[in-house]
Order: sequence, then structure tokens, then C-alpha cells
Amino acid sequence: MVGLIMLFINEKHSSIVYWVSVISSLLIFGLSLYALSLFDDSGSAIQFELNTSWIERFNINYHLGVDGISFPLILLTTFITPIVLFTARTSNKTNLHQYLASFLILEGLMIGVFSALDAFLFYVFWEAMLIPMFIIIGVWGGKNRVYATIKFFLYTFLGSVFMLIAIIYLYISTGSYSIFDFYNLDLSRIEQVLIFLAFLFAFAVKIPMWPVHTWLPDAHVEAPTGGSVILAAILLKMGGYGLLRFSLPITPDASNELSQIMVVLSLIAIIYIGMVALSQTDMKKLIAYSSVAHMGFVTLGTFVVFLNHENISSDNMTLAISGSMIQMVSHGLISGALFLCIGVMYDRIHSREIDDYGGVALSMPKFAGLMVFFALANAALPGTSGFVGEVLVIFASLKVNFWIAFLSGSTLIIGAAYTLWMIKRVIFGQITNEKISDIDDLNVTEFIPLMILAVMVIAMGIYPEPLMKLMHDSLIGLSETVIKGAGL
Amino acid sequence: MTFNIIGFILPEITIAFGICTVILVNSLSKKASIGLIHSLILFFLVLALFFSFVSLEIPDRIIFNGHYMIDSFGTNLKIIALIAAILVHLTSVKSKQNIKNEIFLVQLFATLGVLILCSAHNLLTVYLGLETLTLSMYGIVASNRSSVDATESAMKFFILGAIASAIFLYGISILYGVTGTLSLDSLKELVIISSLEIRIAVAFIACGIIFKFGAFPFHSWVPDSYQGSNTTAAIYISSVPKLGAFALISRLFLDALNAMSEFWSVLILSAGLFSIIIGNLIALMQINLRRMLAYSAIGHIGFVLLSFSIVSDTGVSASLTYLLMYLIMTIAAFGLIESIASEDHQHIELSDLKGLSKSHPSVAFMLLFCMFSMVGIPPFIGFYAKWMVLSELIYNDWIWLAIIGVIMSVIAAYFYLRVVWFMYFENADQPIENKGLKNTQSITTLLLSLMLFLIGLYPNPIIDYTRIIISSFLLID
Amino acid sequence: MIFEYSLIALLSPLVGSILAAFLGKSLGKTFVNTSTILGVMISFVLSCILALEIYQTSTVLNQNIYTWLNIGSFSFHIGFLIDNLTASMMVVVTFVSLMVHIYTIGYMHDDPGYHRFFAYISLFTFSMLSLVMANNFLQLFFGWEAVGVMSYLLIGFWYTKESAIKANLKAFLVNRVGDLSMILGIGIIFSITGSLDYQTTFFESQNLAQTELFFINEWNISALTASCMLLFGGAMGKSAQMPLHVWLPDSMEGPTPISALIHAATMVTAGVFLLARMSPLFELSSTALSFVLIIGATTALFTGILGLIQNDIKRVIAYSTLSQLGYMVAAAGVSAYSVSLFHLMTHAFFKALLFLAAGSVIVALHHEQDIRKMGGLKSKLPITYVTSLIGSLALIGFPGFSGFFSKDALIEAIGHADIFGSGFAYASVIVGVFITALYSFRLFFKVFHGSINEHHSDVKESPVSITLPLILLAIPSVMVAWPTVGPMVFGSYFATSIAQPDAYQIFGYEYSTAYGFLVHAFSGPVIYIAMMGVLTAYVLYIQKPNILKGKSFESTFIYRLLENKYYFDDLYEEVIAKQARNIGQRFWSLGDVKIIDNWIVNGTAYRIGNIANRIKVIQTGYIYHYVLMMILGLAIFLGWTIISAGYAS
Amino acid sequence: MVTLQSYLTLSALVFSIGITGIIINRKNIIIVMMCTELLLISVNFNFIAFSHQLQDLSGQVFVFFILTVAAAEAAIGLAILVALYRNKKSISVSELNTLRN
Repeated sequence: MVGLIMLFINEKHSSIVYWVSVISSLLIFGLSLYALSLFDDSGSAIQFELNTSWIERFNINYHLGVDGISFPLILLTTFITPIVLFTARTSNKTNLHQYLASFLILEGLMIGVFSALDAFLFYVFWEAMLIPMFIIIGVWGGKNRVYATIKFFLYTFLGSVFMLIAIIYLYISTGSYSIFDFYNLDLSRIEQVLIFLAFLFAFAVKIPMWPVHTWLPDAHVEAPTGGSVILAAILLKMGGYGLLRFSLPITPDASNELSQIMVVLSLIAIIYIGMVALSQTDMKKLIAYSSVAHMGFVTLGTFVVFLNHENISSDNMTLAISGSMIQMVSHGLISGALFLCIGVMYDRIHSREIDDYGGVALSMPKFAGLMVFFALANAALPGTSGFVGEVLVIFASLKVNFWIAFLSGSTLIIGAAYTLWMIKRVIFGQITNEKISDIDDLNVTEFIPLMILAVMVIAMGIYPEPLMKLMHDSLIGLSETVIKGAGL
Repeated sequence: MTFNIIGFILPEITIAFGICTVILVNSLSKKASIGLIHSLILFFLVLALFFSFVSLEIPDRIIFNGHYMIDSFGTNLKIIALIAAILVHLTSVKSKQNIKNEIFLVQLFATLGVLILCSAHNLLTVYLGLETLTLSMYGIVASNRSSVDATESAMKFFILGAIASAIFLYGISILYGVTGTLSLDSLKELVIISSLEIRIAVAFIACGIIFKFGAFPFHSWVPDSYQGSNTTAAIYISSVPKLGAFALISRLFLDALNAMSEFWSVLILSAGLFSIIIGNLIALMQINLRRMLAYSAIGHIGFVLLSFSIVSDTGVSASLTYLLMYLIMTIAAFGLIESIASEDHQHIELSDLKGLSKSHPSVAFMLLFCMFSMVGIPPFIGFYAKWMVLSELIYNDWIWLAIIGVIMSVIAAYFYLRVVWFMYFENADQPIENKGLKNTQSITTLLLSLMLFLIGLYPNPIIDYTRIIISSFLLID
Repeated sequence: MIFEYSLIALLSPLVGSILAAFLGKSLGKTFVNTSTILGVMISFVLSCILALEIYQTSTVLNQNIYTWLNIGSFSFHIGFLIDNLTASMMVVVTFVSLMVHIYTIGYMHDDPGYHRFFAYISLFTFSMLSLVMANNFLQLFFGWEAVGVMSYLLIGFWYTKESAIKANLKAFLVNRVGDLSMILGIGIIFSITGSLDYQTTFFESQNLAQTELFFINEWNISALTASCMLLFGGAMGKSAQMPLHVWLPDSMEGPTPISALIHAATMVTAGVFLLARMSPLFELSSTALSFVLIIGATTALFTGILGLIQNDIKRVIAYSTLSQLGYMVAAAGVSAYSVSLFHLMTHAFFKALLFLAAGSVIVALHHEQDIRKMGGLKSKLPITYVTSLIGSLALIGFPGFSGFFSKDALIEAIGHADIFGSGFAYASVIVGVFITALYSFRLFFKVFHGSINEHHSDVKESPVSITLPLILLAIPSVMVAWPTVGPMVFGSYFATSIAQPDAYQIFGYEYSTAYGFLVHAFSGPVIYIAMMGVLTAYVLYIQKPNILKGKSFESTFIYRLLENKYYFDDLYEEVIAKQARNIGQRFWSLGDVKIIDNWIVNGTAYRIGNIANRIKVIQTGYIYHYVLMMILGLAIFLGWTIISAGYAS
Repeated sequence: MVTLQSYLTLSALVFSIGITGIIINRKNIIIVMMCTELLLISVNFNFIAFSHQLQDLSGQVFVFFILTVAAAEAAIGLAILVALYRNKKSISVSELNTLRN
């Protein structure tokens, strides 16, 4: 599945490329749907496993496979990419074929990250992903793109090199790069803490957690629409995925011990970043900060359970981490959609400043409807996917401590405040900028993806069980492993 | 018997013969086309390579009264050196007249020096090989006689090189005085306990070796000579001689002075560590591309030394792996720079790269590969090199060294990325004229860039190859 | 059978709404109003059938539709709980909604957002139904927020009006404060019982009451009380109880039908419904009940007073709504849930009537809302006049009208209660009666009596689609209490759905019929107080309007306090909202930009660059410096050699 | 009796003088080159002394090689110097810093 995409480096320069890439990404999506139909959601076993030797001397295997934790994220990837490619044509880009090729390569690598079961392979995919993203932001980005893209690259690179050290260390301890061999490792307390921190550094940058989040607003603001969408929808999820795949099961004791810090950082992300988002004047920056705040729920859900040892059980833990997982998928859809929306406006007005807008609803009613919908979803409206994850995390936190739940729940207010305040100033109101009065509503290429996303968001909101069923057993398995590992 | 001996050193003989032929052809026929000379050089290099492959079959033996050692380690290094020399030659060949032919001739001399170093088994031979290499390198750097920068850098290189070889010789003389032998075999037997005298000698020798590698604090010649000379020269001095230095350090330290590894590894380690730090930091501030690559080379060599200082078969093979991958990267990078540099515009600065992705899309793309590889991003080979070194460091409980290494890599990423940024993100003020690549050059650079990527996808061959070389070397002795 | 009916009743407004939203623009106005009205009509008819069916067979339907989520041993469902409470709510909701739909045909006739409006109100009906029909907290919360969103969209329906979009944002955010409290309340229940089904959690309520919740240090309260208070926090938001009442007057920026439907009859009463639904929990916590009572009574009195000085016709009614909601909540606080619900029902009718009548006036006067510019419309708008009178009389509790029964019963119940705060509450509601009468008739007299404003000489009575709902709503406003008060308040109609003491315990009397209650009421003070209010209004606004014209009155402290609505708005907007943004700005510029970005991130980069700049100086270009460096290197090597040898030996 | 130690001391001294000469001299490159020759001479002293002490010829053989190589080295060095002078019209050490940092 991955190799097929990797080969797809197009250097042709006709508009055929556009359709070829859209169709191939759709084929990949179809393939993943086919995989979904074969996927057995009972039990936490790895499926579609591919394991061939790669670098024998270091016992590295080309080991791919999916379980209930990675599969939803792979589906998200294969779902978002065609949308991004499909909308790529709306904003005139130079070197469209390279743009599309970058995204296809990126898709392959992202799937690789989610399906790699060999830590070395994981790292290879993880790092390699930086290249297309670097190019996408740098070449097709905005005015200040160089700063943003270098910042993005160095930040994430710095984060991940520590992970590399941790992975090597684990390899030396086990003699294998297989993630599952790492699970069975008996590490001392200090080792665990250090390894945890090394992994955390990589994941925290990606998620991003406060205080290593500042690359995100810059990267988002400068990235082209498609880049922002992928960045928000999928790249950020890798951090959360990493926490579940590596940090929790490999270093359960450290997760347990450091959970307080993690929870505090998550709460800072939720509240502090929410407040920061409130004061943004740039729409993309606002949504970027809101992403940080929402990802705060992911980390909160991952670690909050450890705070209350009396109440820890695999059920409670599963509740919390399924909250995280659902939040990740849902945030992927919603923030992706919001960035698409902003892209639509940017293509017309060439501004991201909130002050340049107003009364968009008058000239773009369809668009306004969708944008308001996604904004509400971003504010965690029940019935949309945004609610599900957050409410599960809040519930799980309540089992631990009322005040954590209270603080995290404050996002209901803050989140609504910054999103809807933006909506008020952009979509509603009188037309203040005469350019807005004569822009067109969504065309088909823009409308279809947004509509599909809207349907997905609603579907996940009113009936999340299918998604949950997909990952349920794997999450239970994970929780049991972690609880056993931490000796709780 | 005589014939047999010559049979063992056929690669060297071939090169030497080639040198004579080229000199003759060059001086006898004034009209001899440049193409002919180039093909002759290439022919002899390939022939030598062929003979090296043949001599892989020869069982290990010591010839010339213990002055010369034919073993698979040396032969393999020769093969690598010859391949590198061929690649260098292919990438640096230009149709333009005013690159002097002599430079390629002198390169042959230097290659000969490297080959001798690979097999030298006596301090005298070592010295001779080393000087053959060094003296030719002065010539290479100075080849652009009409340039102030070239001659200045050659002068500096010459003086520093002379001092370095004097220091090296001083060390050898002390070693000789203490042990009374010049043969590496006897040295190995005699040097069992490390007395202070031997240590001092080793410290002197280490200086000479580190100078050859171009590592801190004996690195000063590297940036100046890379920048001052032309790119053709830089390609060569950045690649093949490093192999000679590797052969030198392996023969001398790893093999002969193995008993003192605890002592010299510290010297090598500190030189490596500081090279990584200093090289990468100073490279941050460079705007001249060759000078930047020179500092980056110092950083890379730092990793090679760092890994070498773990005196184990895995550590040294990681070191050799790093070196090989560095060779591929550096030849590719310089080759690409060479391809966009014109005669009157030899000093390629970062700002010259603006808009390169538009005017030379393929060169830009390959350079992008190189840069990401040098940063150490998978799936390019630079990553595997760094990873192996880091693995070794961590395996030997040098985690803090590994951390410094990775942090410096991150810092280094900035200046590599700056190349990509200028190529891709900036538009040219005045685009570099697209001259189109010469065939050999484009094919070679393409080949190298593909290697960057393909070996990255499947690094097994190189990893196994270096492992075999090193373990055979350590096993025998 | 019941299940299918309720499913259809729930979904038909949704279908109507979707049709109107997606096809409305192309298929025209007739299609829009037909499809949505049909949807609501079906829903209404089915609700009536259901109500009858359930009342007669006294069954309770509690069935899950599907599993929403299943995590470990926890499962969340979507399902129906249909009992008398639900059924009567459904009837009220669908009836008022139906009336509003019909009314809208005329009211919004020329608006470009015609189909959007219909789609919204149908969707609202759907959300409200799903709220009342829920059998678990989660679905309740779904509906709860969904109606909030519809309210948000409808208040901001005229989205080019700055005041409207400001009001809707405010409404949403204030509601969110309540919702946060509510989700926390739900969460506490969930965390202890492990379930969200009403049945399960009510069954475990004792367990809840015995679990201590840890808050701060030594401050422990029982989980039950905590969750009740928090749930009530949600109700305070939605039912606009003080201090979360500020959004409701502002919400009058929306079209009038919305004010009638959402902000008078249905959505704002969701809080009261919630209290009734949660009665099994609230009954176990007297602390929570006292809290409810005090908040309700405070709201009833103080927001009523605000109504006295408003000049916007809709705002007067809005404050009246606030005050009446206070009554309902206060009644729930004394465990008289059925009375509270009964008032909810009668209030829905007469308040919707008042709003629609106000809307009729507004339409007739070409969107003029200031009552100072009105007057003498009695003869111009006869139907509106009569229906308004009926509505006002019902509101003040004029004997025989529906409002009388509910309100009097309510005051009786409060008067009889003896929990903490009931004395204060009783005083408040008694004063409230006077205030209610005063502002109702102030409005009435100012609009319909007095001299006619010359600008409005050409006003005509509104079209049928507007007057028809007025008439249809006037009927229940007068009559609905007569047959229903018996079973609902004094009987056991709600016994299956609400846990509350029987009627005797509530009132201390035994009534069985409406008539008996009517007779009893004449012996109490309430009726006379209301009459006094009307009389005062008559004196002040018809006979001697000059009394209040003096400057001195308008400059008193009390007047300014009222003018500024007790400064709640200022507190929220100027202090909280502004400070939040200020703090956000400060966080951003100081924390993100200055400390993290400039200081740590760019600062590190800068410092590294600095170091690099300093280090690169070693490469001076002079040979002798290079040599010196080499020799220093050699010296260090040698030095180390000797030192290490010293250590070794 | 001139001991081995004396020779070694002399050699070390010469070496140091050579180095010092290079470092201190700011004027003429030729002097620098002469100093490098001094360095090599000191090495030769060493070899000869050791060779004599050890009664081993190989040290002296080495010296011959060194002398030869030194000659070649000097030739190359002077050639570079000539080229440099042609380009720069100066052989001052202190002006030799166009390439730096």
C-alpha cells in the first residue's frame, strides 16, 4: 500500500496530473475502505501484517500492520488527502504537479507512520515526512514562509532526534526494533522517565503541547490551504498516536509518575491557548491556536486517568483514551474543514485578517452556512464530532478530579467565544470591504469536499459507535497493558 | 617471484603507469585533445579498479620486506578510493578549456598516494604514501594559478601541511626511538604497555592524522582551501584523501597501536566532538557555498572520528559507513555545485542559488536530496550514517555525546535548509543561465543522487560491506 | 406503536426542515411553508394522540433507539422516555410551534431569508422534541445545546444587524456557561453511577447522596447536591435565571415569532422541564432545592421590576418572561414541580400569545417597537387588542384565566413551603404579582389606549395568517386551565414521571377541581394585589401620565440602576469579556510572542548565531593563528598525555 | 660525551624554534618555509640519534627519504609562492588573509 504511493512522483506537467493524482488518492481511499471491510474489530490483534526483513544486521524489519488505534487515523489520512488534492486546483498554484506529488508522497509517509510496527521504520517515516511538508510550506506558502518553514522544520527535527536516541536505547536493551518487544521490556524508573521524556519531546512538538507549540501558528499561517489542512488534520495526530503507541505502553511507570505534569500542560494548552486564540486577528492563527487547545484534550485524555489511583481501571482508562482518539479523528475533520473554509475566502479576498471581512454571508450564503456549521462543531456542539471526544475526556477527568474537569470544560465557553466571535466578525455583519460584495459563492470543487466533511462530522457526532467499535478492543488491550505495566 | 610481487600491487602500478602515460601524451602531442587525456585517466582508473577487484582474490600477504601489506581491508579501501576517484573525475570533467588538465594528472598522483596508504605496512611507506598524497593535494589546491584566492589558500595549506607532516614525523621518530622499529607488525608486538614516551609519540602522530582528516583543531586549511581553490579541486580534496586518512588511522592506530586504544581514542574522540561542534556552528554563518560545505565536512568528519574512537568492530564499521555515505553526499553536492558554476563565476554563494529550482530544476532537485541527506533525514543515506554512529555511541554508554551530536545536527539542519530555501523559496534576481549539464556529469550526479535515495531505501549492502571489511581487518590481526 | 409514533413525531419536523433548507430556494415559498407546517402538524397530531394514549393507559415508554457509544462497561444510548410529562411537553411545544409556523407565513412574508427561517424553526422544534423525549442525560444535553444553537442562529437571523449578532453571541456564550455547569453535573452523575440513563441513575440516587465529593481541602459535599446544583446551573442558563439572565432581553433582536416560540414558550422553559425531570434527584437534596428557590424568587422579583421601565414592546414582554420563569423555578424549588409545569404550560400559551400580538403590532406599525411612539391602537387593531387583553389578564392571573390557576397555585405552594429561603421567596412572589400587573398594563395602556400617534394613522389589522394564531392561542390562554388543573396539579397526572409530595403536602389544602380553587383564591391576597397593580397602571399611564415625566424620577439612583439592568451587562461585557480578551492578548504577546518565541525559540537561534559568530573569528585567515591553533591543540594533547600518565602511575 | 638526551634536546629545541618562527614571523613567507625546513631537520636529528643509539639503519634510511621529500616539498612550496607573488605582488604573511571566517 505504501510502496505504491511512494513511487508516485510525478514530474509531468499537464492538467492530467491533477486528475491522475486525485484519482489515485481516491483509489488509495478505496483501498483503505476495502481494508476496513476486511478489518476484524474484535480483539486487539495487529492485522494486515507485513513483516519482511529490512536491515538484518540491526534486526530491523519492514514491519507494517494496523490495529484499532492506527486504523482510524489511516482512514482519516486517506480520507483527507483526496479532499486536499481535489481542492488544490481552486487556488492557482505554480508547479501544480509538484504540489500534488508532494501531497501524495506525504500521504504515503503518513500512512507509513501510522502503520509502522518497527520503531526504526516508524522513525524513518516520521522524519521523512518533514521533507514534503517543508517543501509545501516553503514553496507555496505565504509571505513569511521561510521563517515559518524553517521554524517548523527545526522544531520538529529537534523534537524527534531525542526520540531517535530513545529508540536506539530501547533497541540496545532489547536487541530488536520491534515495538512489541519494547512493550515487554523491564526498565528501571530512571530509564523510563528519560525515555518517556525523550519520546514526549518528539510527540509534544508534533501535537503540539504548550510550550512547544509556537511553530504551529506560524506554519499554519504561511502554509497553503492544503498544507494547513494536512498539518492540522493529520500531522498533529501523529503526536497523539505516538503517545498511545509508544509512551504509554513502553513506559507505563513514567507515564504514571509524570502524569501530573502532563495534565497541567494539557490544561494550560486548553485554557491559556484558548485565551490566546481569543485575541488573534488572523483567522488561520486563530484556528491554529484552537487546534492547540483541542489537542490539549488529547493529551489530557491520555494521562488524566493516572492521577487517581483509586479509580484506575481499564474501563476508565479506555473511556479517557477513546476520548483522545475520537477527539483526534474529529479534530482532523473539523480543523481541516475550517482551514479549507479560510482557504476559500483567502482565494477570493487574499487576506486572512478578520478585520478585512464582514458580511460574507450576504454574498456567499452556502459557504456561510457551512462555515458556521464547522465553527459550531469546533466549539464542540453536541451532535457534531467535536463534542464526542471532549465530553468523554471531561467525563474521564471528572472521575479523577472535579477541578480538572471544570478547567478542561471551560473550553466549552472559551472555544465558543473565540470561534463564534470570529464568525460574528467575518460571516455576519455588514459588508465593510467592498471586495466582498462581488465575490462568488462556492463552486462545485469547493462545495463538494466541504459538504462531505460536514456529513462526516454530523455522522460521527450522532453515531460515533462504528468508529468506536473499530478501536474499542485495541484500546481495551492497550489500557490493560498499561495498567498491568504500571502495576496499578 | 618478481612478477608475482608486481602482480600484487597492480592497482598502484597501473596508476603510476597511467601517470607516466598522461604526462607523455600531454607533453609530446600538443594537439592531444582534452577528451583523450580524460579518457586515458578514466581508463587507468577503471583498470586499477579492475585489478583491485582481482586482487581481492589474493590471500593476505606482506610483501616488500614487510613494507607493504596486501589484505582484503586494504584492497577494499582501494576499491572504494578508486570508485570515489572515478566518480570525482566524472563529476568534475568540464568541456571548458581553462580548467587545467594538470589537475586531473595531479589527482592521479594523489590517488596513488591513497592507494599506497591503504597498503602501507611500515612507517616509512606510510610516510611516503602520506607525502605523495599531501604534496599532490597542494598541487590540486593551487591548480588555479591565476587566482589570488587559490594561491593564497594553497600557500596556507602548504605551510600547515608541512607543519603537520613535521609533527607527524616527529611522533614517528620518537616511536622509532622507543621501539626501535618502523614495521607496524613489530610495533604491534612491542607496544603492549603504553609508556609515557609512546604516548607522546602517539599524541604527535594523532595530530598528523587529525590534520589529514581536517578535524578540529587542525581544520584550518579545510575551509580556506575549499573556498580558495576551484570546485574541481574541492570535490577531490573533500573526498578521496579522507579515505587515505581513514586507512592511515586504521593501520596505525587501530591495528598497530591497538594496545593503546584507551589512550588515543580519547584524543580522537575529543577532536571529533569539537569538530562536530565547531564545524557546524561556524557553517551556520557562511554564505559561500564551498566554504559552508567545508565546515559541514568538518562536522561530518567529527562524526566519523567520534565513531572511530569507539574501538570496536561495530564502532569502526559505523565510522567507515559514515565515511562512505559522506563521500557519496559530498561528491554529489560538489558535483552539482560544479555543474552550475561557470568559469568566471567560481565562487558560488548562497544568493546565487536563488531561483535555481526554476532555472535548473533537476540540479535543484538533486541538491535538495543532498542537503536533506546531509541533514540526516531518512530515507536518505545521511540518516543511516548518523544513526549508526549514534547507535554505537549509545551502545557504549556515551549518551551525552549522542545528545550533543543530535543537537548539533539540528543546528546544522539550518544551514543545509538554507540552501533548499534559496533554491526553492526565493526567486532569482538574475537567473543563472542554464548551460545544461555535460552528459557524463549529469549521469554521474544523477547516479549519485539516486544512490542517496536508493541506498537509503535499502542500506543493507553498505552496512554489511563495511562490517565485513572491518571485521576481517580486526579478525586477522 | 407508541415508539413508532414518537419517532415519527420527532423526525417529521426534521424532515420538513431539511426539505425547506435544501430545496426551499428553488421550489418557492409555498413549498417551504407547506413542508414545514406539515411536518410540525404531523408532529402535533401525533403528540396529542400519544398524550391521550399514555394518559389513558398510564404506560411509560422507555426504549433505546440505538447505542451511541460503547466503551468498556459503559454504554451511551439514544432513546425515548415517553410519559405524561414528556407527552404534555410535546403537545405544548408542537402546538406553539405550529402556531408560530402559521404566524410566520404572514410575518416574514417579505423577508429574503424566508426558507431559512422556516428551516430553522422546524429544526428547533426537532431539537426541542429530542430534548424532552430523551431518556438519558446525554441526549438531553444534545437537545439542550441544539436548541441553544437554534436560538443562536435565530437571534442572529438578521445577521447584518450589529445588535442582533452581538445578542446572539451573548446568548450563546451565556448559555455555554450554564452548559458547562450542566455537563459537569452530568459528569458527576456518570462518574458515580457509571450510566447516563435516567432510570439507572435515579435508581442509584441514594448511592449518589452518600458519596462524598472532594472539592477543596476539607470542603466535601455529597455528589448528589453537587450534581443537582450543577444541573441547575444549566437550567439557569437556559431558563435565564439570575445572574445568567442577561441574554434573554437582548435576544429580542431576533424576529418576533422566535421570541414567542423560543424565548417565551419553549426553550427557556427547558430549565423548568429539567428540574421536573430530575425531581428524583432534587428531592434528596434540600440544599439544592433552597438554592433553586432563592434563585427563582430573586429572578421573579427583580427582573419583573426591570420590566417597568422598558420602552421596547418586546423587551417588556421579555422581562415578564424572565419573571415568570422565576416563578416556575421557585415553584420547583419548593418541590411543587407539577405546579411549575402547569404554569409552564399556561405561560407557553399566553406568553406566546402576547409576543405574537406584539409582533402583530410591530408589523402593523412597520417595525416600530418603541411603546412611547405608540398609543390608541385599540380601534385600529381590534383583534390584536382583544387577544392582547386576554394575554395580559392571563399573565397577571385574573381569576378564571389560565394564568390565574397556575400562578395562584404556585404562590400557594411557595407560601406553604418551609424550606430555607421560603419566606423570602414568598415575599418576592407576592410583590412580583403587583409588579407583573403593573408592567403588563403599563404596556397595554401605552400601546392601545391614549392618543394615537399621527405617524400611525394608516395602520391596518394584520393578515389572517397572523391573527389566526392569535385567536387560536387566545383560546387556551383563557380555557386551558379549567379541565387540566384538576388532574395536573391536584391529581396524579405526573405521578409516573415526577417524584414529588402529593398535593396536600404541597398546598396544605385539598382541592380537586378548578372551581374549588377559584373560590379559595378569593380569600387570599393575590388577586387583590394584582388588581391593585392594574389600577396603579391605570392611574399612572392613563389618568395622570404626568406624574412620571419629571426629571427627578429619571435621575434617581434606583432608576439608573434599573436603566442599567443592575449593571449585569456592564459586568459581563466590560469586565469579564473585555478582560478575557485583554488577558488573552497579554498571554499571547507576553507568553507566546515574547517569552516562548522571541526569548526561547528565536532567542536560542539568535544566541547560537551569536556563538557561531564569535567562534568563526578563530578562523582569522592568518597562517600564524592557524599554526598557533594547531600547536595549542598539540600542546593540549601532550598535556593531557602527561597528566593521564601521572594518573595512571 | 654527547648523550642521546642532548641530541633529543637539541632536536626539540630546533622544533620549537621552527614553530615559534612560524608563529612569530609576520613578514615573509620564505622565512616560514625555512622554519618548516627546521622542523624537518629536527626530526632528522631525532632519527639519526635514535638510529645511532639503536644501531639500526632503518632510521637513517628514513632520514634520506625525508630529505628527498623535503626537497620536493620545497619545490612545490616555492612554486606556489611564485604563483602567489604573481597574483598578489606580495609575500607578506600578514597580508595573506583574504580567506577567513
